[in-house]
Amino acid sequence: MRRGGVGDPGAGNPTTALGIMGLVPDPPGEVLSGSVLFEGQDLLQLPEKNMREIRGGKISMIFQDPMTSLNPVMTVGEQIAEVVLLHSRMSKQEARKKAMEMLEQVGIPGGRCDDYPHQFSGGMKQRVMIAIALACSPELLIADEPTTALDVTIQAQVLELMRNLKREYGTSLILITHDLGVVAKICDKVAVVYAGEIIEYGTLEDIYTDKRHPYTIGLFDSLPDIENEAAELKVIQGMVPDPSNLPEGCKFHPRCPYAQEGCKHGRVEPVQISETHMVRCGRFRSGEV
Amino acid sequence: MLKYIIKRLLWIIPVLIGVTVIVFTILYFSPGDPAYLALGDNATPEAVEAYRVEMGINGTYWERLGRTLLGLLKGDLGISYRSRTPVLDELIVRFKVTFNISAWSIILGILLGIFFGIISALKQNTVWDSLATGCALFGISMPMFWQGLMLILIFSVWLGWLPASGYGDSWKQMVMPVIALGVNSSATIMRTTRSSMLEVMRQDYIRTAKAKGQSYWMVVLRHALRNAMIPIVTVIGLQLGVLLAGSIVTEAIFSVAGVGKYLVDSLNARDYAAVQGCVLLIAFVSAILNLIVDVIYTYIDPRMKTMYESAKVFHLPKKGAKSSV
Amino acid sequence: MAEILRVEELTKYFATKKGTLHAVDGVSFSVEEGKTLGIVGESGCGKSTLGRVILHLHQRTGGRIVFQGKDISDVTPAQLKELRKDMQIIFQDPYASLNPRMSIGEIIAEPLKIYKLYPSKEERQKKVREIMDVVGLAERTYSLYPHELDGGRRQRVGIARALILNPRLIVCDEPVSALDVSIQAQILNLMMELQRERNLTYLFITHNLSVVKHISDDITVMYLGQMVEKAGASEIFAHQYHPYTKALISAIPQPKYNAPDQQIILKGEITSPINVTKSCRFAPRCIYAKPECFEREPQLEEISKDHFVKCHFVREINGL
Amino acid sequence: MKKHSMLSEIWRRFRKNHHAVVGLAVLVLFVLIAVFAEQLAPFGYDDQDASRAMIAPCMEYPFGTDNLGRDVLSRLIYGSRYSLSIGFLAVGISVLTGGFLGVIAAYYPKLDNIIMRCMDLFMAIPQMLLAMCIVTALGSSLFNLMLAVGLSSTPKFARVVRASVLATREQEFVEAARAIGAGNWRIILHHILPNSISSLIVQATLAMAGAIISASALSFLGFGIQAPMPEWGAMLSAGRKYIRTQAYLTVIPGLAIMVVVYALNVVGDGLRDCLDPRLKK
Repeated sequence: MRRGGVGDPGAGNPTTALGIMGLVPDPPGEVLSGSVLFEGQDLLQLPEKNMREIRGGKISMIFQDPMTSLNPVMTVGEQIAEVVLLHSRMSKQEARKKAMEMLEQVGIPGGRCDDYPHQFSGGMKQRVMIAIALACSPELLIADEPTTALDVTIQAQVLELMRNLKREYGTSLILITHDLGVVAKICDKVAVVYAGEIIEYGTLEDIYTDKRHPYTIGLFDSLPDIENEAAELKVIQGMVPDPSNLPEGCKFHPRCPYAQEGCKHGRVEPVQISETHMVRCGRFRSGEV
Repeated sequence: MLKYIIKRLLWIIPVLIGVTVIVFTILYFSPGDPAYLALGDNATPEAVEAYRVEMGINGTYWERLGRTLLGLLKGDLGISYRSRTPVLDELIVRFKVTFNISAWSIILGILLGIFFGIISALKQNTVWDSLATGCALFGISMPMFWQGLMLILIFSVWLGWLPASGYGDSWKQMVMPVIALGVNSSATIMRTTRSSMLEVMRQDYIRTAKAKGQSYWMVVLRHALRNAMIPIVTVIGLQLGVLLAGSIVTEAIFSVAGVGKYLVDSLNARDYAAVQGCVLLIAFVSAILNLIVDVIYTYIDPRMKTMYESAKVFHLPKKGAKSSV
Repeated sequence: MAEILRVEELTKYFATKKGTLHAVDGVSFSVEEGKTLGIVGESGCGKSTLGRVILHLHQRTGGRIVFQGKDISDVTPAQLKELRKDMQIIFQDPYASLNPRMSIGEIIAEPLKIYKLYPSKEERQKKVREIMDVVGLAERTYSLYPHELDGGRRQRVGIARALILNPRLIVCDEPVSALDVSIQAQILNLMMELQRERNLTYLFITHNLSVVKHISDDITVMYLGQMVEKAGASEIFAHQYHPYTKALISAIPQPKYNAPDQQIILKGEITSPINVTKSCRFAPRCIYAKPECFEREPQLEEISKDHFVKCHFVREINGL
Repeated sequence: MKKHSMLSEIWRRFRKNHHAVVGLAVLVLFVLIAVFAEQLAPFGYDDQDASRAMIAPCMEYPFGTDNLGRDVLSRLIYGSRYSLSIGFLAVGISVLTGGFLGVIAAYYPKLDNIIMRCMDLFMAIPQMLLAMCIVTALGSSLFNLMLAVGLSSTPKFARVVRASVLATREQEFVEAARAIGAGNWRIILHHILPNSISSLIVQATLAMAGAIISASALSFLGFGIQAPMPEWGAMLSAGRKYIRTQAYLTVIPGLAIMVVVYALNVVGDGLRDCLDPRLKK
């Protein structure tokens, strides 16, 4: 299963990912309530020690900025071998061999195992991150804007690589991005996040051909279309809200063209509009649309 | 790498020449004539001239400067006006003392500084942190000479545990000078360690290490500490110079016959050859120590190695030369 | 329509430790007044340097720049100052391009002070408020500082600063790539509106192909300091002839369900044009590369009307 | 009004740091003491009276009297003038000379190498040593001491300023200023200096602490201010002989130095925290 989380930066999706991994910086952040079920286990209830076994072993992560996500004073080989040693019974030599294998897998000559991160380009570093993430054949891979910092042609290479490896390793993927194009290329299901809430969730087809939430619609409309000419781009009015000062009621109502009095108060519950498609918008609850 | 070290060693030569010129010039224009100081005000002009020739301080500024530099190239630091013995011999004896004390001090400083720095950073905003940072602030605010006197007051005058002065008769004589010098450095090293650790712990690669499932202490030791060491090593390098200068004060307080005390006495006696020798020795030792620190750098930070191998020797690596592209 | 800017064989080399970096190497084009030329390329292709060389923010190494019919390749400092009234720039990073120690009003008014255009403070303030209104900045932001504004508003400040001298040409260096998707559209609309109202000419530098298509009349694709393809905006999206352009356009992920997957995945990495040899610079990554490509540098060739391509085998590859 | 809001913003952040505020209050207190020394001191700084020599601290002489019967409190009060003025003026000298050389080096690449290599030479001599040599050459007086301490840290400031100017010069807003036709001096004065000044202020505050310590150390070693001037380091040095019997003669002047230096360090740290652009959001 592949799921894409879409939303403007600050919409809260990277924090969700860190929450799953139990990596929310504390202080200032703390997960207040809720549960994260992974293979039937609630990760939030799991003691730190067990959580460590899951991290990097069963669930691993790729971060947005490959430039800063690798330790500058360790060779890439050491950094891949580290995760292998942590989650398997391999010896150091075996781990090193595995590290070289992983490098080859992501398209880097294994001989570069003893090089340091600063000797690689951005795209290569992201490949190394992927090698680290996949080294223990995890069941779930969380990728947080994995290609945002890369050039288009390099992005295409990395996405292709991720897609192939995912198939090969049978890994589920949660992809967090603001790029609707990347989602369309790689995901099966999509959750659109706004101000910390999933406001629309469904299959790729649901979201791309039958979008319902005004924010989702606005998001698609504000993209310049490569195939059609439009004189003026449609815009979502206003700004992304400050996460520490969210509006009451529907979080989107100050920017929503359809906002009514009822949107300003109370919690908006999600509405299931088809078997696979969920929307969190007051207009669907009242059966207006 | 070897090429880089050789280049740096060669660079020490012009530095020493430059330092000689600076110190020589400053001292040349100092008031007080060493010849009259040595022979008394009533000395005959002939005796003064003879003394000057003997000490090599006759002639014009340029002649004397030339002679000093030539001597330097031959490894001759001149003759002490007071004792009429070669300055170099005097210095070698005394340098051993100073080196001994300084070495113990920096070891003390590094151990205390790094240990408390790490504790303080990891326990940020706790009582331990406030306590450690508070102590460090006191440490850097205490004048070293006062600290030395307070040690004497407490440990010799009141408690009578340690001798107040001297060197070489017992290890007890070393304790207070080492503490006086070391505590000061440890305060500076502690502050740097703390801020560097805090900075490093915020980095993305620490998050990566945690995401691998690495335990907290392994993340700290394997990933954070080595990165945090980069600025710490710089500060330790700077502290070595500070320490050599600090020995001037401590040696004066504890009556240790080291380079520092020799320098102060020589300055007071207008024994300029000896002063010049001391300054040169200290500059030379600092340069060598800095080189060692820079070499250690490349082991900690592989980026530096790449830079050294391609960079021109005069480029100061620590400042991170920014290209204009 | 009158030509406002022409650039001939413009080059800019930087001396680096590793050798000479050919940041811009023999670029020629011309732009007509009131039009937008999009300059597209990936990091290190020299597109930002090109913009800065035209504005004399970098000294050029060779070539000619003709602006409003005058050769401005070599100018005295005084001439340059006059010239800058007519040529302005909008920067990529609205956080870094505004002095954090100056208020919005001061930032926008600075050009007026430098050119002593409105000596009285009242007039100057009036002018600043006028331009703030034009770019959609609220009155109250006048005395705020940059860090008190969000990215979109800061970029409006950057635009206001560029517009206040009434320039003819504006170099836009990735003006929307640091902004959120929903804010991007607001700024692009503003820029297009301003262009229509004031007959501005834009040199729009970006790596984002969908943005550039939206705003440009003509598009130039650059690779490692050289132009590899140049054509009208719709033409280039309809027919790409250069293998790099093909890959670049196919690499844009389409935000569409079941978009046909015909991506060309390039091999290798983007390098930097240091110590270049006489060859096609794209050859090491090109799927069609032949030995000849490594030996001889191709020339820019007009394949169809106003459509230029720099490739030895453009006809073979495209079956022309 | 606009500059005001910037300062008030800094003050608002500074105020949150209670240590720093206390440090600032202590500094202000010492400045007031120095200014009103004549009014505050119960005795003159050189009122010798053999009949009251070596009186331990008591009600009448809160800090006791020294071997010549001079009131230590009064001497401390007058002494604050020396320490503070040395700290302030010595750093002033190094900021001006170092700042000038640093800006020139950063802005004129041709001079950069020459200036910075010279600074390297001076840096090769430990600061304290250099200051001692300079004082020896010039002769010991208050002004010469300031000059020696100030000049000996010129290279450090030249480096700090150069690095900071170079870093600021690379920023896009400086390029933006050039694009609107601003000249070199306008860029330096309006764009670069205001943005590198904060690190300079922090450095200067911390350097002031260092200068006070260096100056008192020089006096302590006999290279600085001479008797009967009540410089704190010199007082300490004079009291040292009596450490076994009249410890207060060494403890008290040392404490005074430490309090001032501590306050400067705390204020410097506080300033760094509130001027740090990384904290700006």
